[in-house]
This record gives sequence, C-alpha cells and structure tokens, in this order.
Amino acid sequence: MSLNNFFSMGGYAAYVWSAYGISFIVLFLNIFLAVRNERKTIDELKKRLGSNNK
Amino acid sequence: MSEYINIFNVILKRDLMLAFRDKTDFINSLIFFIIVITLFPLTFGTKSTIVNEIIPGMIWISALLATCLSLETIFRSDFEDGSIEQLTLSRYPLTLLVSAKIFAHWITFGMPLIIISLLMGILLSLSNEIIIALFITLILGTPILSLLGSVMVALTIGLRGGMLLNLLILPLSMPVLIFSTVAIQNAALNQSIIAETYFLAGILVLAITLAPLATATALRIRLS
Amino acid sequence: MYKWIHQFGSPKYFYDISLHLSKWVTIVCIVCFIGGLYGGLVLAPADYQQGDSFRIIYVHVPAAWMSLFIYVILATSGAISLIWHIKITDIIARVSAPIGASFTFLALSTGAIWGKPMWGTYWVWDARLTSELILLFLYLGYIALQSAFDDKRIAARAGAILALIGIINIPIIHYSVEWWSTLHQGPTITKLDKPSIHLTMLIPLILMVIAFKTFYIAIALIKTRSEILKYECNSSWVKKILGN
Amino acid sequence: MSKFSINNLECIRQNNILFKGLNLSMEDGGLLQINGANGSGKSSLLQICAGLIQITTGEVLWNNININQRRYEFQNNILYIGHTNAIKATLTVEENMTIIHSLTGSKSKINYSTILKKIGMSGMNKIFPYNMSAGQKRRLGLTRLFMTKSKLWFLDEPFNALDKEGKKIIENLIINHCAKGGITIFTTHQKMEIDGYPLQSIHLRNNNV
Repeated sequence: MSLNNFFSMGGYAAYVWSAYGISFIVLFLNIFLAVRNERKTIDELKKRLGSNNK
Repeated sequence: MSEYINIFNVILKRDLMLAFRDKTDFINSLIFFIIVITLFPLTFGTKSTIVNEIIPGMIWISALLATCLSLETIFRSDFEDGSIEQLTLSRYPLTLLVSAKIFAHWITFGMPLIIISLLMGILLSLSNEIIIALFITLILGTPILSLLGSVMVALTIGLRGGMLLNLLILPLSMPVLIFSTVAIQNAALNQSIIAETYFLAGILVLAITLAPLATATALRIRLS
Repeated sequence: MYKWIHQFGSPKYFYDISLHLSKWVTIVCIVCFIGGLYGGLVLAPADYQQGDSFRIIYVHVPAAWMSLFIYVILATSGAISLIWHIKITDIIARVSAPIGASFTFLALSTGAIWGKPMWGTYWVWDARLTSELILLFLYLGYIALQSAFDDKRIAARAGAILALIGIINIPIIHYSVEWWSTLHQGPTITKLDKPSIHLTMLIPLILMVIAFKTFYIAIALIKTRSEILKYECNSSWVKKILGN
Repeated sequence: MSKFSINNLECIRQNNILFKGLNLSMEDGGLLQINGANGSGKSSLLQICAGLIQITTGEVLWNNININQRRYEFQNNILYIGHTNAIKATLTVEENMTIIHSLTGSKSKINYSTILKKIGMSGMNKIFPYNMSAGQKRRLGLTRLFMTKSKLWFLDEPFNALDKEGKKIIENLIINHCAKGGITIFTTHQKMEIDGYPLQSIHLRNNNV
C-alpha cells in the first residue's frame, strides 16, 4: 500500500480524514481540559496554602 | 391501611381545592394548549389529508409542551411556604403524599386536556378512528407525563434557570410521544393499535411504581 | 462489602491507588491506540461494499459504546452515592458526564460523516443515530442539572436520581425509536449493525475499543484527583502533597 | 424516659464549616434555645435535628437509635415548625387546620373554635389567610402546637412576628409541654429568658460553639 493510496482512502479521503480529525480534536480537548484543570487546582491550592502559612 | 387511604384523600382534596381556588395556573396552560393547536391548521392549511396526518401528532406535541408549563404548580407553592417540609416530616410515607399530589395534578390538568383534545379533534373533523386512538393514547400518556414530570419538578424547583425543567423532561418523554403518534398513524391507516397501547400501558405501570418514590427521594435531597 | 466500599471510597486511598493506576492505564491506552490506528487504517483491507469509508468504524463504534458505558457509570455511581453517601462516586459521576457527552457527540458526528458516502445524506433518522441523539440530550440535561446547584453534594445526589431514571429510560427510548423507524423506513439500514467482519478488521476494532475505554479511565482519574484535592484541601495529607 | 442526643456533629454548607464537634443530649422535660447571628447555622442545626438535612459527620439519635434507621417512628414523635408558616393563603383558617390535623394522624375531631380562642384568634374560622397580618399567620402556623401529640418539638424562631400577648401564649405552651415531660428545642435571634423554667442554651458563633 503506497503512501498515496493511504492518503486518498480509495476516494473517501474527505470523509475518513474528517472523521478522524474530529475524533482527535475531541480526544485532545478532553486531555487538555483535564490537565489544565489539574494544574489550575494545584496552583490555587498551593497559593491558598502559602497565604495560610504566612 | 384505611388510614393511608384517608390521608391520600385529604391531600388529594387539598390540592384540588387549591387548584380551584387559584385557577389561573392551570387555566393558562390549557389556554396555551388550545392556542398552539389552532396554530397548526393556520400554518399547514386545512386540507383534510394534511389535517388527518399532521394534527393528531401536533395535538400530542402541544399536550407535551402544555404539560411542561403546568408541571411546576405541583410543588411550587408548597416549596415556597414550607408545606413540603411539613409533608416530609409527617408520620406518613412521603411517597404516598406525593402520589396524591401527582394524581391531583392529573385531575386538574390531564383530564381537561384530554377533553379539550377530543373537542378539538371533532372540530377539526378528524376521522373517528383517529379520535379514538387519540383518546386512548392521551388517557395512558398524560398520567405518564405527570408522573415523570413530578420527579423532574422535584429536582429542579426553585433552581435558577426556568428552562432546565423542560430540558430534562422532553428527552425522557420521547418514548411516550413516539408510541402515541405511531398508534395514531396506525389508526389513520385502519391498522391495529394494540401493540402501542400495551407499550404505553407498560410504561404507565412502570411510572406509577417508580415515579412517586423517585419524587419523594428527590424532595428529600432538595430540602437538605 | 460495606467496609471495602468505604475503604475504596476514602479519598486518600483512592488518590494513592489512582496514581499507580494512571501510569498503567496511560501506557495501555497509547499502545492500543497506536496498534489500533495502524491496524485499522493500514493493515485492514478495504471493505468490499463500502471501500475505505468503513474505516470510520474504528472511531465511531468505540465512541458509541463508550457513550452508553459512561451513562451506565453515571447511574451506578449515582446509586452507590445515594445508598452509601460516598464522596468518590459523587466525584466520578460529575467528572465522567462531560467526557460521556463528548463521546456521544463524537459518535454522532462520525456517524453523520459516515452516512454521507453510505446513504448520500449526512443525517438519516436511523434508530441508532436517533437514540444516540437523545442520549446526548440526556447528558446535556444531566450536566445542566448538576451545574444549577451550588452545593456539590446535593448536586451529585440530584444527578444520581436523574441518571437512574435515564438508565431505565434508555432501553425504552431505544426500543421506541426502533419501533418508530421500522414503521417509517423499513429495516433498510443494517450495514452499520452487524458486518460479518474479517479478523484483520476485527482486531484493530477491539484495540480501539480498549484504547477508548482506557482513555476515559485515564482522563477521569486525572479529573477525579484534582476534585479530591479541592474537597480535601484542609486535610494534612493534601498539604503534604502540595508542599513537595 | 426518652432521650434525644447529637454526637460529634459537623455541618458544612457551601464549603463553610458552620459548626464542628457539636454534642448535645436532652432528656424528658428538656428545654433548649439555640441563638446566634444570622447565618450562624441556627436553622440548619434545627433542620438537622428534625432529619431534614442529611449530615456527613456525626449522628443524631432518638432513644439511642439513629433517626435515619427508623425514620417514620422518629417522625411520629416530632413536630417541626420552620420559619415559614406552611399555611395556604387560598384555604380558610378552618381548612388549613383540618389539613394540619389530618397530617398528625389523630382520629379525634378537632374543635376549631377552642384552639383559635386559645391562640387569640377567636371567630376567624372562615377567614382567608391572605387577609391576615404576619403575626396572625404566624399564630395560625403555631396552632400545630395545640394539635400535635408529639414529644419532641423543633421550633424555628417561634416568637418571630408575634406581639407580647402572642409570645406569652407560646411561652406558656412550651413550658406546659416540657413540664409534662416533652422536649423542646427552639431558635431565637437574641438570647431570651423564659420565666419559671430551667432553660439550657447554646450560642452559635461562626466556626465554633
């Protein structure tokens, strides 16, 4: 299977790749939001903890 | 046992009295129902084929929307004046008291709605088979809506955002709408509607057994 | 059983376990994902009817399965928190709902994209797609209900009731939609249902299903951990962790 | 001899700790007032006692049994009156009283006029509450005290909106109830004294008792 064949997907390239594109966006957003939320939480708590100790 | 029947009757009578003393709420939702139904012939025309095909389904959708509007009255005033706390803390099972309230809602809203639907059906000259199917599906379906709705009202009453209730009820009442409209379409084609009737009856039994319990639990959660 | 649940439900215990679990779950997820993609996009032969468009199955089917699976998780953890009042299950339900909604959206959109070459239109009122759409509404309702409460404990328990009613309703919804669609269209669209599938097509599908499941677990664990930290911010073990 | 007690109670509302490590024990004849500023958790504490609010830490016991274990047995023994009156504006005084009476489960007939006379609302049998003053509505809500046979009374701000005469009536009722072996817990804004009866009191401040 050549690279060209792989990308053209037997003429269904638009459908297959857009479906996979959407999937990656959705999965990526899930990861991104989860990780950002974790960082924000930890930062916030650390800040609160720091101000309590002072 | 007779004690339980007695308290059921007391609550039923109380809610019926409240509804008749302050009619605006349920009369407004019934008027809304009538207005929505009259919108459909005005938009789709009055050819008899169209009327027979579209109107029964539209009556059902209007019934669903009007029910959504009227549902809040089941618990709104009780929530505001603290009656719900008294009911919750009484010596009787909350499930029983709540069933009486739901039944009262169906009597004050569901029953007039069925009668109005049949009158509208006759006025719009639907065929007899369709009117019969409409009657059967409404008499099985409207109690389901009241029961399902009471749970959602118990969950959402007093929360900010009035649309939330509708957002919760509409997807959950999809099966009732589907079976009812399929039954009516079958009736229009002179086919049997037994299967759909059984489905609706089955859902009704399920709702009667589960919904009051769920409503009572939801109310306890909301009070805490 | 009760004791076990409480031990498992203890936030610190869960936090420690989840750190270990996270590592393994992530590794399994990445391996299965790469394996599944390679198998599905490169190794598997084109379908004799649908050509290469069938390859959408490798994201569509796992997403659809997970959308239902996560709703079941919402209902079960709801039941557990109603019965035993456990914080962890409250949190799991709350963090799972948006993930479930995103998978439902994914299943719907990939289904619609797949529909175009198959049926010639993006949207068909096929029983499966329609019930998936209603499932999306159920998810949105659940999230909206949860966010309407200020008190998270009450939100969790109210959500639990909604999820339990939803889970009873889902089979009824699915059945009613099927009933309705056979009446309106006849059973024409079965291509999506049970393709007699070749092994080289099946193995990547299984890998992708595992990848999606572990993906969900990994994300849910991350979110659950940050929620635990928020809940338990006054306890000594959290301060210790944050101190480092 | 019956006993109402609270062990190691903690209450968190909207991520604020209202109180922590609260212990309380009352026996027959006990009279307790809870006072504290607005938002100190008076009403919450009363609602916890009545079993309306579910708690995460601690336990509420009635005769040494957790109130959630035998909920209806407990509810058969309590009377809770919230800061709202739980009366319907569109039902007459008598109709309101009938419903209250039915919910107590009593089979005897009620004598509307006697009760209304005792609470100082003679001849108002057929009046609708929307025509009544706040104090009169409060009195109507408090007619529950005459109709109940419950042993445990939880009253949230019972003296609110009442005039001097009304306060006296309610005070006497409470004293009578406790003297006969009942238990009463009520909340007030300010610390108050009740003449002729030993009164325990707890003061809620933010975060500690």
